Amino acid sequence: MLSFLGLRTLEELYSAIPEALRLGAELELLDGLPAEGLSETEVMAWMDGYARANIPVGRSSVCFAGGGAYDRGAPSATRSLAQRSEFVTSYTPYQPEVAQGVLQALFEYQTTVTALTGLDISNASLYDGASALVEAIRLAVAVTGRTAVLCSQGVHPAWRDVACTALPAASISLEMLPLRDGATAWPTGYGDAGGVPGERPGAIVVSYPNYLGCLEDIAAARRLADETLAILIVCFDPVAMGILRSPGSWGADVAVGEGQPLGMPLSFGGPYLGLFATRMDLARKLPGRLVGKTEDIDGRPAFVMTLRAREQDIRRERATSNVCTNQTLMAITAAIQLGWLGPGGLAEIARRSAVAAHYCRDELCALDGVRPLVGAPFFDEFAITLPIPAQIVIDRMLEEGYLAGIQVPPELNTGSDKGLLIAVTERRTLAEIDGFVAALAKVIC
Amino acid sequence: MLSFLGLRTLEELYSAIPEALRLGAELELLDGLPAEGLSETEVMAWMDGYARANIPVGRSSVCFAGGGAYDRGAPSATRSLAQRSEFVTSYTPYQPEVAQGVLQALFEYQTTVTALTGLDISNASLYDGASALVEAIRLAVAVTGRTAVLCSQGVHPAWRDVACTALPAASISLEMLPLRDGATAWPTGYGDAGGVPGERPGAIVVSYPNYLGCLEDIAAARRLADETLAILIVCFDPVAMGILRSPGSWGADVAVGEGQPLGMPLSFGGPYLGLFATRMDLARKLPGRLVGKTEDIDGRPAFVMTLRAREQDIRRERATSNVCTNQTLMAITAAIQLGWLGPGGLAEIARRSAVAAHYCRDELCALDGVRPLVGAPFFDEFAITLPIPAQIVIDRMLEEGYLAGIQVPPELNTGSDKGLLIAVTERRTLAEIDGFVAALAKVIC
Amino acid sequence: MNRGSEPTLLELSVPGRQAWSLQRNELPDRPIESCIPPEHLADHRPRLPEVSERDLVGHFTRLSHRQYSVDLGSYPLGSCTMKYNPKFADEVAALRGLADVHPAAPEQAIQGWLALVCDLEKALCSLVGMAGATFQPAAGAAGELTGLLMVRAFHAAGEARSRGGAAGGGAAGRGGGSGHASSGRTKVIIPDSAHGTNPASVTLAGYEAVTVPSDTRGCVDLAALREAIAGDVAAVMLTNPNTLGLFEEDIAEIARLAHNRGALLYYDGANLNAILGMVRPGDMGFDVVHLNLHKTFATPHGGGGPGSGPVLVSERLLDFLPGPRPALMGDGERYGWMVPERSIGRMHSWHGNALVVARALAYVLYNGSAGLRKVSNLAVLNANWIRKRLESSYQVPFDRPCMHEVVISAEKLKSDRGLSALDVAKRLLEEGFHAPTIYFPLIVREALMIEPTETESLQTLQALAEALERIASGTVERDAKPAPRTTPVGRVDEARAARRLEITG
Amino acid sequence: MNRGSEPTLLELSVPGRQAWSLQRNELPDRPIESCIPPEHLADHRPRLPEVSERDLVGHFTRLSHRQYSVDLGSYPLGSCTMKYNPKFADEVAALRGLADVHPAAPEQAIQGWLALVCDLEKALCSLVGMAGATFQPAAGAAGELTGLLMVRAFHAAGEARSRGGAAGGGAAGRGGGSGHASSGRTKVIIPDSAHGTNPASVTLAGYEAVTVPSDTRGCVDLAALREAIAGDVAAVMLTNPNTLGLFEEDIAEIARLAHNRGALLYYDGANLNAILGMVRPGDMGFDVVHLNLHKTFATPHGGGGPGSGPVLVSERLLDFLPGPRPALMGDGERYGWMVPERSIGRMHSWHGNALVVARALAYVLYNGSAGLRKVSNLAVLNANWIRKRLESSYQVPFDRPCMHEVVISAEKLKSDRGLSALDVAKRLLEEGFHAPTIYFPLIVREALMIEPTETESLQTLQALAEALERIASGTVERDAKPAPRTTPVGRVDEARAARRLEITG
Ligand SMILES: Cc1ncc(COP(=O)(O)O)c(C=O)c1O
Ligand SMILES: Cc1ncc(COP(=O)(O)O)c(C=O)c1O
Repeated sequence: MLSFLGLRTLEELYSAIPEALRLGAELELLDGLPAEGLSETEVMAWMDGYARANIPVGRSSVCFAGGGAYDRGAPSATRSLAQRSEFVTSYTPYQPEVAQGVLQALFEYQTTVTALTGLDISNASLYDGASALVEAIRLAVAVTGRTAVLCSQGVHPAWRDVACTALPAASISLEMLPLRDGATAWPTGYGDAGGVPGERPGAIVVSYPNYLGCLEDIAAARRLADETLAILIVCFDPVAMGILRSPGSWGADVAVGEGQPLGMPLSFGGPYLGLFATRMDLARKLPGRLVGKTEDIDGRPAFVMTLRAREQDIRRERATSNVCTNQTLMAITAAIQLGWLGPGGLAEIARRSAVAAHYCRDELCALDGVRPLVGAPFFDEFAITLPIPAQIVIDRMLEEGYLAGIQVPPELNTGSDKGLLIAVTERRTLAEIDGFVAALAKVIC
Repeated sequence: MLSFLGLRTLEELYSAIPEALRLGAELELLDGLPAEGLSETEVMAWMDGYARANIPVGRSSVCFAGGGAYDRGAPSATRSLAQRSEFVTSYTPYQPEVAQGVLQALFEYQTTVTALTGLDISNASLYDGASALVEAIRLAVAVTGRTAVLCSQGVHPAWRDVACTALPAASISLEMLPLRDGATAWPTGYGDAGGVPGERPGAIVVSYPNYLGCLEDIAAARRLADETLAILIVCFDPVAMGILRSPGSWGADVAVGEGQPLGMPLSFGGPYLGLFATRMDLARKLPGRLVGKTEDIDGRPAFVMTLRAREQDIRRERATSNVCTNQTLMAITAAIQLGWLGPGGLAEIARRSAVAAHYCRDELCALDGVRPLVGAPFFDEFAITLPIPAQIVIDRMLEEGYLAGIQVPPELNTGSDKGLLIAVTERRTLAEIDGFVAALAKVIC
Repeated sequence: MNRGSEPTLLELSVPGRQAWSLQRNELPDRPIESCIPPEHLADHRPRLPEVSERDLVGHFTRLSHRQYSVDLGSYPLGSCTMKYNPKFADEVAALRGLADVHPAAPEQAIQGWLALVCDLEKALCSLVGMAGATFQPAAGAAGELTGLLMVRAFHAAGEARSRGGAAGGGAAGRGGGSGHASSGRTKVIIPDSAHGTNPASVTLAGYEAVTVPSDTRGCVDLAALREAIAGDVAAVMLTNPNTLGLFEEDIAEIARLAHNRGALLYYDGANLNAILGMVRPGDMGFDVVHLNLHKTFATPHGGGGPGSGPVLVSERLLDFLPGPRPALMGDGERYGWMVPERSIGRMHSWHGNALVVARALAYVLYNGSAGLRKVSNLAVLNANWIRKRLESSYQVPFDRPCMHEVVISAEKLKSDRGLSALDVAKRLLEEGFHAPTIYFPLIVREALMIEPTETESLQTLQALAEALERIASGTVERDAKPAPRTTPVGRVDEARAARRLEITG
Repeated sequence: MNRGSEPTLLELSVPGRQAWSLQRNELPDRPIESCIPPEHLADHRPRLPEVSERDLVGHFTRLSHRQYSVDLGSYPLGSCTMKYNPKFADEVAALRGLADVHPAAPEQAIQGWLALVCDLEKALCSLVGMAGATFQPAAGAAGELTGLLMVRAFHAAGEARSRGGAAGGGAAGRGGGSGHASSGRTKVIIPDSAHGTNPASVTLAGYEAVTVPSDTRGCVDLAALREAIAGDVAAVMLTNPNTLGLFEEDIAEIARLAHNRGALLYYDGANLNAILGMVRPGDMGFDVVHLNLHKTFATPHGGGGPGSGPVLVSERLLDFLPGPRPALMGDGERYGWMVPERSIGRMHSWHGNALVVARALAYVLYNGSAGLRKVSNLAVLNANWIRKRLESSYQVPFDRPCMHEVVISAEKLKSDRGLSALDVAKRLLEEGFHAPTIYFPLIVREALMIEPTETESLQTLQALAEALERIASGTVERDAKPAPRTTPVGRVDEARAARRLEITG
């Protein structure tokens, strides 16, 4: 091939690179890694070394941690279908004629997300819950022209953190509304004495359930949005939608969520799946990819990315979102998983999780020194107050074989470090919960 | 659906079954198994219980056992391709127009087997090494019309056992030729004073390498076959073919082998892969499926099962083999694995195995009380004599983290139980071999 | 599916290209000639493909797109039970604690495997009404031979006993070449509808196959059977439901006839999918049963294997089972190997297709006894639906409810419109379905044998029926290109393949 | 691939059908209303499909047969680096010790993960010449925004410092809304060939995007850049090689210009596949680099993600990295989390697309530094081979060796024969290849951007070139049905999709 190019060495291909910049010596990438690399066997052994230095959930630590990442099941059917190499090794479906597989799967994904949210239109995925929230706020600002955001403190702390990192540069400001006994204290009359001061918000953000697992009064949030003509953004848990009212039914304008519980392993936090749905009249402001159904030249049904004019590659600096690569494979996974569950399965895992969580909280709160952190009704996650710092309990419980939960951020617990957030999914059995309660009783005394 | 059939209950579908025979009560299949079965999660947990009651090779026991089943590597590429559901969930390719995938893969498999064996024609797989041997003997008997078989005792004991189970019913008799210092003692002049008496054999069977790992004098076997006009059957190890002379080059008429080392896990003995190749002039006597290349109606290359008239579904009671379902998926696996290895990779794993085995034997035989069982040259497996019974050593070595090998059958060791058969594959590292030798030194004293 | 064509891997091969890589093993290098005498070393390397991993993956992925499969659609191939197999079985077979176990590992390393096999033995014995099993046979045909060799050993031992000779032990078990001569039983009766492996296995077991015809009901002709059965018959070999998908209603009478004459009754379990939990071969009077785990117990068929053909036997044949077999040891706590006293010997290099056995157990656990019954009920329901639906467009030779499969005939279509069973099959491929089994059983002209299985939905059955009806209303035009025309390749020239044998390349 | 069409899963849905099964959990049952106040309970279930597992598997398997992919063939989509990815990376991502780890587990449970991330950070820093990295961004675009926010925080802190104000701490880090006002730097310069995410990210970071044109060599017009660069420029954002596949030879001068004016140099690493081990962005003068692990570091693209867009920075930006980030603790034995002093904050719900990060590390280990250099060398070689080969049938706008990709033009084909870039692309689909990127970069008319990648063989390149040549020698006939005609669907009506928005169903 070199001779075809009239060259003698591969080096000559790089003649455009100034001599001075070119690397002379071999780079040292990692201790113990030879320059010529490792064989597959050695790579697997090396990577297995990391894997064995972790304590995964399962036999070695029964998972009671949630906080936005849940130990839910996925059947082998979901895994094996989502692993098909046609899905795994294709690019964004720019050529619809050879990408009907991915496109139709995304179309079906969009359909399930609208069903879960009770809204009209879903995009083809965003990175994660946090990025979905950020995009929702951008949309609200673009629609309302107002840059102030009222955000419930019950929204996932990390999502709020991401919003506070990403948005101020675009002159968007966030104001946090505190929780009272687990639910947002909504100002009743906007601009009134009892309400929040100043600028009218472009967006109101609330989580359902919220970070403490509690069920917020979304109707109140809707009323406030109506009063202020703000966009109401509801952060939702897709599994809860098996039994809870949908954001759409509560009047949300935008619903965002974390899709991980729909068939993705915990994965140390990623790849996850940002869920995003909104009203049809906001379609042209939708961030991210959108797949539409159309026809091919012979009139057969066909799918294609549509409303592309919104996107960064066309609108460039005038785009309201920069998303390009999203989480397509996770969206396909979710579509498969929801197909496996169906309405009945989703309702059943939601129901079981709720029942198990309530059982668990009752048992825990029967222990000396343990009590509920807040009184609001909850779905399948709840916070308790411990007699000793939560982190100590978490550490000790790990030795007992349990991932006990997550410390409630002191900002949500009047500065205390003794709050523990516990999630109970449909996978937890009576024996596991009873074992957990017994172990916790042991470590707190 | 029932009403379409004019029925009211599913039971009515079974009206043809005499009442008296019908089952009344629910069957008890297994303790603890509810009649309505288990969920996928529970099934996996139940099956995992068995898995955890085993000690697999790998970290928990470094494998030095062989005896026809080898701890060789397979890359993830082989695994992932062989798991594609189109291969996994299709039937025998009766409809070639929709089975070109399996058919072409089998055609390529046949091609690799002929390359390894140096013979002209391979079938599309048999069950395992033993069944391949049985079919080879049947072929020899059918070709020669003679039912006596001379079989080297160096042939795998289990294969010989299968032959002795399956063949006498068809009036085929086997005579075993003993080993002398690891190699078959071939009678020199047939019917002479020094030779075997009586009936001329229809087949002569020898293994290369043989069960003790030794390299037999195939030329001598060929000479005896020529003298007696017998069919020479050589049992071969496919990996050894990376560097050793092929059965075909030694003049074998039929070559049979165990294909497990070509990408199949140890699998507690199955599914494995029976390799079978022979001369072109014996094609019409070939047992099992055969794929041929042809054309479709438009002249495009196409593959199809051919010479079907040999098979049981057409020839019925006159068929010389009853094989129907074979080990197609394993044959495809082998074709993929050999594609991954290529000639260079196969030669390299053969070379490495041989070098490692010779190093290992030298180190072991430097230990007090350990010596080679036989003196013949060997490939990558060898037998040693221990100062104590092999089974004791095997048991103790397991506790040290090694699968030490297999006890040499006393019939091959003048009745002694102190012979240990050890295989060293390309996967074994210097550290593992040195560890193995040190552990063995410990357990024998 | 992928049209066009795909070169072979050898055609893609380029000298020097390589996919493989091996770990460093740190062993001191040493010339191979110092290990192996030069006369044993090959002077050239085998002609294998040289490709990159990328080319390898591309090649086999493209090949997979030229292959129909159950996961792609309905596969109503009669007698083959091409049902959908739950995916978790793949994960079971991949468990390292099962897959990475050496078959010759000492007993303490394989307690899980031994327990697994014993558990499946127990469950299957309960399901078919037998007393014990061997899992060595790697497929149905191997099971048949194994079962027949046990029949043989049984008769030989009986003969030896009745002659007061030294019964038991290896000699009788092995059923040596002269076994049937001494027992005087030289024949095995099979119906004319039998699967080809049955007569072939009978011959391999050293017996003469005697065929009895079917009667107008599609069942064994009792009169003919009565005539055929005599003191020289070692066994009667049946499948029930038979290969016409019909239940042999006279099975009790057949059993009586056989047993009265000292013959054993052999059950080819390929059709067990029809009767799980409804009726048991043991209760019908069978003495030996082989099962095709790859049919009824949901191992995907792998393009033609691996299978597993365990043989289950009644009490009186227990002693003849192949060995070694796993068993709970005397202490009741530990599993080990044992060899039955009069074992016929080994039928596999190791212990059979163990991973298939594991899959089958997982399937049993998933379904439970009630679930398995439901499997059969739905399989039978689906077949009857198809039968009823196609009554008007095809001929249904036997006018009675079928079991899990139905044989229809294109005989009239052929005479009326020139459409043979083959034409129907090839056109069905165009419609996106796999074809039924055709020209089998041999006793029905232009036979199309349809086994929808329980995993296909009514919608799929409807689509299948519509396709078959559409085809039935067509004709074969003389000059038109024959079907199929939309498949990866068109009608394949099978004659040319046999004429110009090209079997490598 | 599969022609015909496939109903949606909802269309296959039948009320009451079910695939799911759940383990028994033995919990005492309890009405849901006793847990959750009724006003929160939905009065109907979401409209999800109701299908059997068999139907589910059939559906998605058939869909997969309607999808082209790298594993099926060449995918020369420019700017996307659609290389073949070694399969073991899938097994890495499936390791339970990696996949089943909760992101909020305490440090003692995640030592492996923390070490893994730190190790990849080290390797990548060495490879691009940077001092530290964040792995939070989930894709390239997220990396861009992250990098620009750091640029912003850096300038704000510098400004604060230079004004003697209280630098450091969250305030500066967060680069609040008024950040650039205070720093006086309001602009980011990008070339007109930039990828669309670049200007979009610039706007989202609160900057004004200033575009500089390319010169006749296809590189940044230095004169124009000189003019544009002033004290109000926060950064110059480039990719090198640029999106024309050409190396910006004046990069040192560009860096000097930027740095002299106090601006930072941002590197869009989407094209890193060209220069691994040959030249480092850090050595070219870049201050911030984002990488697309899903391009260069061989994560299969998943139909459009997940990706991973780590941002690597030089020493002086280290303090602004998002937090928390993994680090080896003081004792040198244990890993933990730390938040950089002036961190901009979080950019992901957790720690980024961790499993993609693991894949990337496995890829680095597999190749080593020499192997990675070879990757680039072959990528560049392949692109140049294609460039040279197609010189005569297409136009190559810039007559100089390219790097890992080449932009050709169908402009002449269009005027001579009526073949647009789109026509060429669609015809290539018929030939069994994926199409190149078309109409990008925007500055080349009828652009076809071909990135063959290092994993395609000469044979594949030849076949691709032949197909392109065949196409170039054709013409568009007015009335003929437009290409592609052999794909699962024909030319798709994109306008209709936008006109009659149907986005669920
Ligand atoms: C009725 C019947 N008997 C026996 C067999 C043989 O089984 P196998 O193919 O597993 O050898 C089959 C399957 O092909 C069959 O359908
Ligand atoms: C040059 C260039 N920059 C940035 C991006 C954006 O990366 P991502 O799609 O991961 O967000 C891409 C990829 O699409 C690209 O090609």
